[in-house]
Amino acid sequence: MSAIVDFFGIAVIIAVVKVVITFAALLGTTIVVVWFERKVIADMQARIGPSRWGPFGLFQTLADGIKLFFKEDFRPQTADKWTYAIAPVAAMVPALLGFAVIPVGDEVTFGDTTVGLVMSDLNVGILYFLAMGSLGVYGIVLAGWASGSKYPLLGSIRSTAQLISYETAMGLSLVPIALVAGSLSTVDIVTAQAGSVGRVTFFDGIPVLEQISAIFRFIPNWYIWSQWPAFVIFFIAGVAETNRAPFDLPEAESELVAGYLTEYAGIRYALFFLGEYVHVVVISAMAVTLFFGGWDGPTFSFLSWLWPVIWFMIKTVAFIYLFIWFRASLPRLRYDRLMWLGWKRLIPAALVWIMVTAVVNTAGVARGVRLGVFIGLFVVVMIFIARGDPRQLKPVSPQSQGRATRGVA
Amino acid sequence: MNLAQEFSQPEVQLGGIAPELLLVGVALIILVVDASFGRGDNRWYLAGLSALGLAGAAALAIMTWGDNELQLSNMIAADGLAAFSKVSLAAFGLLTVLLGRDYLARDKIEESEFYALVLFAVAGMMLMTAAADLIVMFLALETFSVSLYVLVAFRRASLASHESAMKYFLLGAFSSAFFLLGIALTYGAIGSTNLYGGADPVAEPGIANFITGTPTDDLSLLIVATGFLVIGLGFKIAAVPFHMWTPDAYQGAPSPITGFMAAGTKFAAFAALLRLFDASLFPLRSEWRPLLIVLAVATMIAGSVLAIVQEDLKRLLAYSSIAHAGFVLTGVIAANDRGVSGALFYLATYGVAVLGAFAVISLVAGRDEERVLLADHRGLFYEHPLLTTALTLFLLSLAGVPVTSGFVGKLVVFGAAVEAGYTWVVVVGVLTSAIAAFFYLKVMATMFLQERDPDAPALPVGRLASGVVAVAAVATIGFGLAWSPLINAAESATIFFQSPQEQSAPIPPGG
Amino acid sequence: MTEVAPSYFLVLAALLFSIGVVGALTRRNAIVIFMFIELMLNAVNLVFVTFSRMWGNLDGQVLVFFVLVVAAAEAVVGLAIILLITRRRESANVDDAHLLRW
Amino acid sequence: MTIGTLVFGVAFIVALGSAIAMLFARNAVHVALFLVAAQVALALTFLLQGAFFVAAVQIIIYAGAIMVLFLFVVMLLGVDRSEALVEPLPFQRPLALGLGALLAAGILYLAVAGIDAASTITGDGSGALLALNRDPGNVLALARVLFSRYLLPFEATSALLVAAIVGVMVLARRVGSISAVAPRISPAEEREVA
Amino acid sequence: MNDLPWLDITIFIPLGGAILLGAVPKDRVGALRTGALIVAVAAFAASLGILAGFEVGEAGFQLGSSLSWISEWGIGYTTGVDGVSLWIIMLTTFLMPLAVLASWSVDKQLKPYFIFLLSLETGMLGVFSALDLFLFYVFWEAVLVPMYFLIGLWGYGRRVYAATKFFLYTLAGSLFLLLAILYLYFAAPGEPTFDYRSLLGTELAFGTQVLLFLGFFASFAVKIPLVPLHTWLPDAHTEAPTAGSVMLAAVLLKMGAYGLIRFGIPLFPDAAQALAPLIITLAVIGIVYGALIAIVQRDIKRLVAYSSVAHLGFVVLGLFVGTIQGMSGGILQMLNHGLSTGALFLLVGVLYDRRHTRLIADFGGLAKSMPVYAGVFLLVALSSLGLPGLNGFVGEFLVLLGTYETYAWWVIPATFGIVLAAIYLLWAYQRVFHGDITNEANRGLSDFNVREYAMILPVVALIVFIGVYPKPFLDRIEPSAQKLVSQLNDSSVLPEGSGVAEAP
Repeated sequence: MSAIVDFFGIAVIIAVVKVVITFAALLGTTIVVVWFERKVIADMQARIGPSRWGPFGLFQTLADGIKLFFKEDFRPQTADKWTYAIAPVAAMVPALLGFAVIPVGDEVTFGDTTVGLVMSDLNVGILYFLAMGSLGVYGIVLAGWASGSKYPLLGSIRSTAQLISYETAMGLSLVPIALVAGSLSTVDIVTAQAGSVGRVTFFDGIPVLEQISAIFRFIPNWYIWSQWPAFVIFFIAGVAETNRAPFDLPEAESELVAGYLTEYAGIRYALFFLGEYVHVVVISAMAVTLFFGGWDGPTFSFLSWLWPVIWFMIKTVAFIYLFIWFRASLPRLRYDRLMWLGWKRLIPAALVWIMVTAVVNTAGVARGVRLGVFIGLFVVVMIFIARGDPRQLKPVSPQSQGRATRGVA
Repeated sequence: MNLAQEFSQPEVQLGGIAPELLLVGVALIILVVDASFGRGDNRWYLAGLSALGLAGAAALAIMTWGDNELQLSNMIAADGLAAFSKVSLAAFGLLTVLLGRDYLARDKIEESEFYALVLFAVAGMMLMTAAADLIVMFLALETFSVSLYVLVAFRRASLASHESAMKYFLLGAFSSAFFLLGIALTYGAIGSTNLYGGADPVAEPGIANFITGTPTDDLSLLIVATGFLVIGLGFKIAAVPFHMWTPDAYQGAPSPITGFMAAGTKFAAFAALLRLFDASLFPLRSEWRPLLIVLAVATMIAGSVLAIVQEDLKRLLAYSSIAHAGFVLTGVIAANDRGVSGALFYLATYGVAVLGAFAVISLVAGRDEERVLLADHRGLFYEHPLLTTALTLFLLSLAGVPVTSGFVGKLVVFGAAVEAGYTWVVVVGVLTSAIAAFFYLKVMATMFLQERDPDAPALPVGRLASGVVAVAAVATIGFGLAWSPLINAAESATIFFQSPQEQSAPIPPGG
Repeated sequence: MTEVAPSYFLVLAALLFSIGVVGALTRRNAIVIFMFIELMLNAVNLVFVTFSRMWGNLDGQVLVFFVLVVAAAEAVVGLAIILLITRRRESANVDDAHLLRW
Repeated sequence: MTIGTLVFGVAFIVALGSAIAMLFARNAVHVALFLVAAQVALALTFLLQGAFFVAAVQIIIYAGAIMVLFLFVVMLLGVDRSEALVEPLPFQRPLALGLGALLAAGILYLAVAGIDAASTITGDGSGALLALNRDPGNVLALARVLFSRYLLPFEATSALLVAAIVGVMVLARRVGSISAVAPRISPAEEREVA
Repeated sequence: MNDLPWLDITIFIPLGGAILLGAVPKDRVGALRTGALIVAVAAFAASLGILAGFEVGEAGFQLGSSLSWISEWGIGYTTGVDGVSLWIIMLTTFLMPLAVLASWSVDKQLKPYFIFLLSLETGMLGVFSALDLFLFYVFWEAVLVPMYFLIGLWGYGRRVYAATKFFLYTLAGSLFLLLAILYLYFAAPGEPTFDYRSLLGTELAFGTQVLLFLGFFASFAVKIPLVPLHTWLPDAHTEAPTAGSVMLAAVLLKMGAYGLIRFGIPLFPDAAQALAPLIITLAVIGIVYGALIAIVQRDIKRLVAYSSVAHLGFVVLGLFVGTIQGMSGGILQMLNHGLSTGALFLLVGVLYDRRHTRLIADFGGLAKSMPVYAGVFLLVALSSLGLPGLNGFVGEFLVLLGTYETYAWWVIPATFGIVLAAIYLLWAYQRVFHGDITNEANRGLSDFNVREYAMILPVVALIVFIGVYPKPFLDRIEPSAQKLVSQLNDSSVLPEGSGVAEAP
């Protein structure tokens, strides 16, 4: 053992241990999440849901997994052999890797070694997360193309366009966070959210607002308060990136059979399935980290290192619940509406919001001006977001079709 | 944590890039105006707006005349070279816009983006001429290249236009990669990409190049980098063997854009070449001169010889533009004041002449450019004596016959090369000029000495286009007779080029 | 940082660049040619990063950033042109683009 | 043999292998995939040399956006699933290979020679870069350089991008809908047909 | 009266007239013709001012003017006239009205025709009077364009081919001229200038001199034309319209010889001396070769064209033998050739107007239908072959005399050339004019009309006058010739030991 420690150094050993534990936990969580989703949806639809295997049907997912694992491997004749095989892995791995920069808790000290409860505190953490998100596209794109049949291809073309569009919005929505936190490191961002709203100096010196702001002293200083538009954009884009309802067009079963999944079965299908749920967990965890203070929460002296983890998990589960809730209640978007939302609403809104944040946080600009800009742009953004699609208001006549499509084409 | 507290803001002087800023601004205004107002039939105001913007940019460039400093963290040179180039480029842009207006109206092509892209391209070219850092040079190059890729494909009904855009694009991107490698190796050699080594050339004229700031004598990596930079810029100036894109791109592009490419791209790339070699790398001239000489000789010969067999007038002028790149290169090789000012003069007058020529060609070509073959110009003289005379004038200028500006340009660059001791290069230049005269003559012979095809449709001659032709013709003759103003202006562009000691001493042959 | 000497990185970059050149010259599909050009740009990026490490300044990394922007801009325009032509020709093969010959 | 060397070895093999595989892959999609692999491997080499920001951006922009765009176009076209490797110009391929080999040899030599030249100047600047990466951190240090010295190039990219966007808008517009000119065959094309 | 700058006025009258003609509507044929004639005559009248103002016995340049044009480059508008150029200028202005008269038969595109013709005159006059090398080059090239169009647009048969050939030959040559001028410009010490008189004393290494001389020579030899650079000439002369042929033969060919006299010899005397044997050889070859080829021609115009090659050989021979007789004879022979060959082309033009053919075989017995024409033709032919008492004799005799002093053996083939000239001219005369009328089409041909008389008589008069009384001409030529010969002979640097070209 010590020889190994000598060779690699203690840091490497700790890293390996962290990787193993995190991924094991993540996979375990995912399995639970699948069960969780079925249960919650069943509940919302006044059904019972899985109930045969284990307590509350908890082992149902495991059973499904075993079934899929032993199912006959199947590959269509027209499929592109290697790409077809790589695609599920390509879908799964980036999703898993994305979790590497998410801090699940504060530091833990063993003897003289201090270990942060994050796999890797990269100073480009947010960018890493985005990078993994953008690599996640490949799984779907390749799956659709490699299957060698129409519906999967259509699904993956849809998916490509969708993911590129919403990735942009997501990236832009994270810029204000980096601006206010002054760092791209997720740990720094969580640390910056410690304390309470009272520490936000924005209203200082403004007579009435300063008193009112005192009321918020007990509310944690999470970015959700000051950055909620960014959160809205981030979360919508996140849902779109996971290809889940209401953005599940790539696998829209009523239009494309099962989209890029049509030709997949058995263990390969399981990998896609798993990847999607891992993605859900990662997006939820990221939302928690960036906007809801991460592990931040009241701690107690008993097992003090564990409390942050528990807070983190609770918050994450809340978001997973939100995902499931969406799926249960929202109808699927039409494809042009999807593009419209992404390009004409989310991206402009995100851009405006970056400007707002930048102005508000610039030193040297008079506070009155900053406040004015803040309120003014806020109103603009609200009106902007609230406006519907103008094209819906007027009926499209055959003559004006050429003009009307110009905007999209 | 507030970033601004630890961050020293750079000093922002906008004087040097004011023309570019204005052009980009006008381009954006055009796009907004286009998007906001309906799509009327007669949208003269877009052309007017761009013309105003270009004129304004020229005015702003003239206002910086006499400045001689590096601005914006040494990224931009506000000097004579930049000012001269910007005024010339604005003039090219102006002619292109006016010509384009008639062209687009005739071919019924949607136009607003045309003007915006031309403005972007001019802005990019201007920035390239002013770039004092390789990365600025590269970004500027890409800005105008990207605009031109699209402009080449602007004849949307024509497959040939698209094909030429594709070839232009692929080879352009290919050459960019080489240029980038050159930048990377330069950075590796000297730790920076700045052409002036970050030094203030006005305060210390002796170190107005980036080599002297280098703490080493081993410049081998820099020399290699130079080679790659030459490849990259060689594509843009269409020097042999990097010329393959030129005929295709010139042939397929809309004629106004072809003229603009011939005039503007060449000017911008050569201005960069002059700044790079005759200023920054001047101390290394014995290393790069052989390279450029080989390039120049090959370019002159290949351009002239290949042009002879062309049947398509646009293609013919494309090869002729290759040959001209070789002629200008002799000025670069000379690497003296006269060479630099001569090259600038050459490029400015060549640009005007070639724009005029393509103006006539676009008029003769008719709708969808159906008549661009040499044979389509048979007996043109008897139908349109004035147009034909103008085209003859441009061709004579390109051939370098006295009393036209082209002659003066050749005289000056050849003279500079003789002065620098490269007479044999000039001998090649003279021989190839004679070869080149043959195909210009062929065109003239076709227009004057053959019978008009009775089936040829009548040419509607637009007012703006004929104005462009007239202006170009007057300029071609005018600068051929009284060239001192222009050449003096070009000479003021050489301030940045040499340290005072080198200016006084004659340069020994062979560097 | 790593103990691997910079020259190894430069060797890798050189090989990649050369492969890019060869590919761009030998392949016939426009999109594939373009991809090899992208490979060349990537190799240049590696050169920048390596020299940045050698000089101990960040200029090289900043330059990579600019290269990326340029690559993106070129990619959209280039792909649009290729798309345009391929939709009419039903082929992205460069040799099929033969209207222009000297 | 350390972790760094190991990672470099992997990156080297993957990058080079993918690049070579690109040369021989017939299918455009496969070429793209190999390119993605090479790019990811290159991102690793960036990381090894302390360029964290650039590594991340390399993956986001190149692998995540540009290459997806390539794939998108290949899929959208749906033609040329596999490229004919028959050479219309028989001499071109060996010529290109020879040229490439020459270039490779040249650059290789230079890379090694250049290293010597440069390392006599400053030695390995890794130390300075490490210090920068530690304080104030790679991203912050990069931002300072970018927004001070490279402010103008940074702003120039905006012009470049707008030009590209406008260009793509133009190119993407349908031929028939706006232009009254019906697509017709030009004289040059007619000759070609005949 | 005499303080007016007659030279510059003469140069620019035709150009001004051409511009004025541009304003005349193109269907006013009569106005165009008369206008052109008036302009040409006005130029001739102005040139008489030069003749009047010219001081006899003065070797230097006279009547010139000097203006700064592009001062930064040392380029000026400098003109002047001396014994060499005086008679060629006079010849030009004298022949131009006749050329206009010969153009009456031109029927298409009359306006551009006269514009080109008149601007051609300005170019030629400029060439002969420019004393600034840059200005000289500008005029030199400016001659090219109108001539190109005159041949190409209004010529006969293979006119496009002929015009292109003419243009390319001349341009290729003149580019070397430009190169040499540039080199000289930079090589000359002191303030850079293109001024001929300032450059005159420039000391150059022998090798450089040779190279520069060859540069000048390349251009001039094409124009003269010396064998083997003559191949453009028969085509251009044959296909050109009558006025074009006249101007080509009478004036344009002189530009080459004039260039040698004015620039080649004085600027590079050592090189000229060293290369003289070579050039003389070429000249003699030209004399014999031109004459031999002329004999076998079937086309009268082509025959005359080849005779030009032979005659210009005489001129060059005279210039380079290095004696005063040779030099004066050469210069006078330039004038003579201009008159006699010009007259021959005018005459052939008259014939062509009537019969639209130039083939000797198509004629025969013309003396019966056109007796006056036949007589004039004979006179001119005799002048051309150098019959004593006519102008040709004076020049050729002086040349042979001069040659005998220095290159005695070369007199033999040169004399042989004269004999051959007699053969081809008289044989052609015999075939065309003597005997019976073999072709019925020739029977009803009319003799000269008034216009044609006006056109041919002045030339005939001058031919006879020079033959009888050459003194006024030689008086004005000799001082300059003397100066030239001394320059050629008293060269300071000897060829030995400095054979390697050196960069400046």
